Amino acid sequence: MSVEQIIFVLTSLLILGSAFMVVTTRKLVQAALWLVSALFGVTILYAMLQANFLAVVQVVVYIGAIAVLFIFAVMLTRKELRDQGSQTRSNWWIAASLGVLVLAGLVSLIIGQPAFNRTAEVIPAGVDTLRNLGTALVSPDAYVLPFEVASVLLLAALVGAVFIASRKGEEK
Amino acid sequence: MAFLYDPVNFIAGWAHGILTGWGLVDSLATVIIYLIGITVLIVFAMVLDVMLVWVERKVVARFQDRLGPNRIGPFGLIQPFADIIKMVIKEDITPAGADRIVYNIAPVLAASSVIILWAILPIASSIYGVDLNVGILYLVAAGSLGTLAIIMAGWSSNNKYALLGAFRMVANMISYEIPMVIILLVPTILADTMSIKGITQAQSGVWFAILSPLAFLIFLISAIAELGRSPFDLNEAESEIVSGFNIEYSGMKFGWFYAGELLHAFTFGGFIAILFFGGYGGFFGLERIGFFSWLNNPFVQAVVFITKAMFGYWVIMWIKYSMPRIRIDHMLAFNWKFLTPLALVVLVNTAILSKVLVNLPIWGYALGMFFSNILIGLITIEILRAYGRKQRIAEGNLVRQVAHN
Amino acid sequence: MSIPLSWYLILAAALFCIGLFGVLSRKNAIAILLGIELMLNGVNINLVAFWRYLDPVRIAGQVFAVIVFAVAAAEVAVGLALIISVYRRSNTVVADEIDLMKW
Amino acid sequence: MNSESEWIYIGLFLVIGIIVPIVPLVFARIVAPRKPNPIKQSTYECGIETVGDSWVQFKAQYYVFALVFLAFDVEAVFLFPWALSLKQLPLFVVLEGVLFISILVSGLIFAWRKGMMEWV
Repeated sequence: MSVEQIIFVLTSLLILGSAFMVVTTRKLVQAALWLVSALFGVTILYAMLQANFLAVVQVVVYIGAIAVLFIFAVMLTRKELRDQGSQTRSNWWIAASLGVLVLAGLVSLIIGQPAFNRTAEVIPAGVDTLRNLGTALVSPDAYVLPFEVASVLLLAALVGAVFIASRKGEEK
Repeated sequence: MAFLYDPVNFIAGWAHGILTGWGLVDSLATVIIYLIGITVLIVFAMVLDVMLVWVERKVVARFQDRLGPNRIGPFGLIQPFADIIKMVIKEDITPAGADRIVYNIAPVLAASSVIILWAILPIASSIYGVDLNVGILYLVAAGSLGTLAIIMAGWSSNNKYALLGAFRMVANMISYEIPMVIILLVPTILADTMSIKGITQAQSGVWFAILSPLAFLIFLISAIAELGRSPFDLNEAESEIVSGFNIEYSGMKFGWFYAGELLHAFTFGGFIAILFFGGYGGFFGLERIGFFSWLNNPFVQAVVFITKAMFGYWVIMWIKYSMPRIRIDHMLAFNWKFLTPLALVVLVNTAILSKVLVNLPIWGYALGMFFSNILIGLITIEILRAYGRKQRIAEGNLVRQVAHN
Repeated sequence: MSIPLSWYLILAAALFCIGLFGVLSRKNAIAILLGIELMLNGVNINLVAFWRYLDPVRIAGQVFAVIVFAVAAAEVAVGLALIISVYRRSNTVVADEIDLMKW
Repeated sequence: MNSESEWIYIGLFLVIGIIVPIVPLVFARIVAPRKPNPIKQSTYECGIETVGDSWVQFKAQYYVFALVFLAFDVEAVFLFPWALSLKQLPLFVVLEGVLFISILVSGLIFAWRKGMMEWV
């Protein structure tokens, strides 16, 4: 195995191990911290895939904002914090077998496709993916519509969530 | 004399030659050189950090009309080392009921989140770790890790004050991250790059602090808030929640929170210098004149950079020791109702003007940028004055009513 | 780049399935949202891997991934706000006990 | 340096940046005395006996601010590619960005008007 493959395997173990802890840990704050560790592993993958922008954005948005929001939410619903009882449903084995089935299906699909065995070619010199991303997001013949719609989506989420979360919304 | 003009690459090339001469593979030799370079850089940062303890204590003493440490060594210079020895040999107490793993990770993460900033800090044109093309966002990302460290410390200590302090701190840090990220877009637009070194080079003609003084002020304020220093030190608030998130930490673990904060403050002084004052360069084009070409020497640049960073650090200290603590509702209102809208206005102004003025000569461009900022500042002050007057009139009416009854 | 594309795809599939298991098996509504985050990350790994391996010059995969970030943020914001609101009304975050829509 | 070796450098920096803070902690563990007792390890509350556990109920207002933060954080991240493309593309690209910002600012104004940006 080359060094790159070893790094990949270690990162995968980090991601999958943390992800497993996320779905099984009893204490929710710890589950959120395990999520952070899994997300950090995904950051390493983005760096390996040379998606520089996404790698840092993963840390800024997921670890810096979404994980913090999760921890806040856990703290605000404090009664469950000390829940020592089982955190999983009684029929968790159905979920587990479904997960394994889906995984088996996907893996057999991926392995069956010889096209997926390819390795990546080097990004041609002179291609600035960062600048390409910027241009693609705003030029009208590319993705300007998703760009603007994303802001509308965030607005809707902001308004809706602020309304729900505030006490005033509750009194009605 | 290649060493005098490009010391890092000179030494790296020399070491690479030796290592490959021993029969090492090329890539392995590179990695070893990286490791050595990184270790040297971090050790330099740590030694600087130790000295910052002394600087901080001396400066605060002067602000409070005291002498500061002056017993151990000349001018008390050995004092920080004595502090370190004391912290290391102190008993390290883990409170009962603490989440041990998270409790131990938190101080390490707090220190690392600062140390990794040095990877992108260009000390001179040829002395820097790495010139990442997303450098500015890397700065924000490291700040996110710092936020996480504080949550972890506050949560795992199993202490009411600690959790309260952590919550306040996080509310503070995440709030002020918004104007900071928005204002970081201004240097990005002006330099047309997100790499830290590119931003430094873009200021060889004119500093961004001149092109956009408002952006500099907003960045300074949000940087202080991000550091959690007074007037935004709600996380510690010794008089209310007795040191906040690090209340249960003792010995070297506390030491890392303390040292991390000092190094963070200095590093932010450095980033203020880089983003708005030309970093290691920024001599207004002077270095291109033959007589002043010695300004391009990396050693001169390093001295210039450290001086600018120290000045930024001193301004942060100056504010810290002159201001009382701000109340949490004022802190949040100041951010969301004043700083964030102002940052957005400055951003839109910069974006439009950089497009409109681009064909003007450099002095026209600079003057246009500068006066547009002054104009925005004046309008802001005028709006604040009108608001304050309204507020005072309302209060006066209230007082009159009460007196009448 | 000596890693075959299929490695990334299998990792993404595994992450997706762990997330799916979390969503289906957890009682706590916040934990269910944690599972959804894992699933979204699995999807994102796929998108970025396909971008890098199939078409690194055109940027569609990365744009998609960025949009997924926005969607994930919106989803978390609204989802957690709903959970907190429900918790305030009925003092529970157990998904099975949240039956406001039931008669 | 190409992108790959940049990230290798950052990765190595991260590893050493984590090791360096751990070294004094390990050293302290060896040198420092350790005589724990229940009083010493009890939760510090200015000398008063601790009542209840540390999970005090927090204001829901913290969550509202975290929410607004999340929306603006994602927005700012979207704006970075936009800022990089300004120089090459025509003026209306700036206006796209301004539209993007103003849509989100209307959300801020909504929250402000509804009185949800007040701490009390």
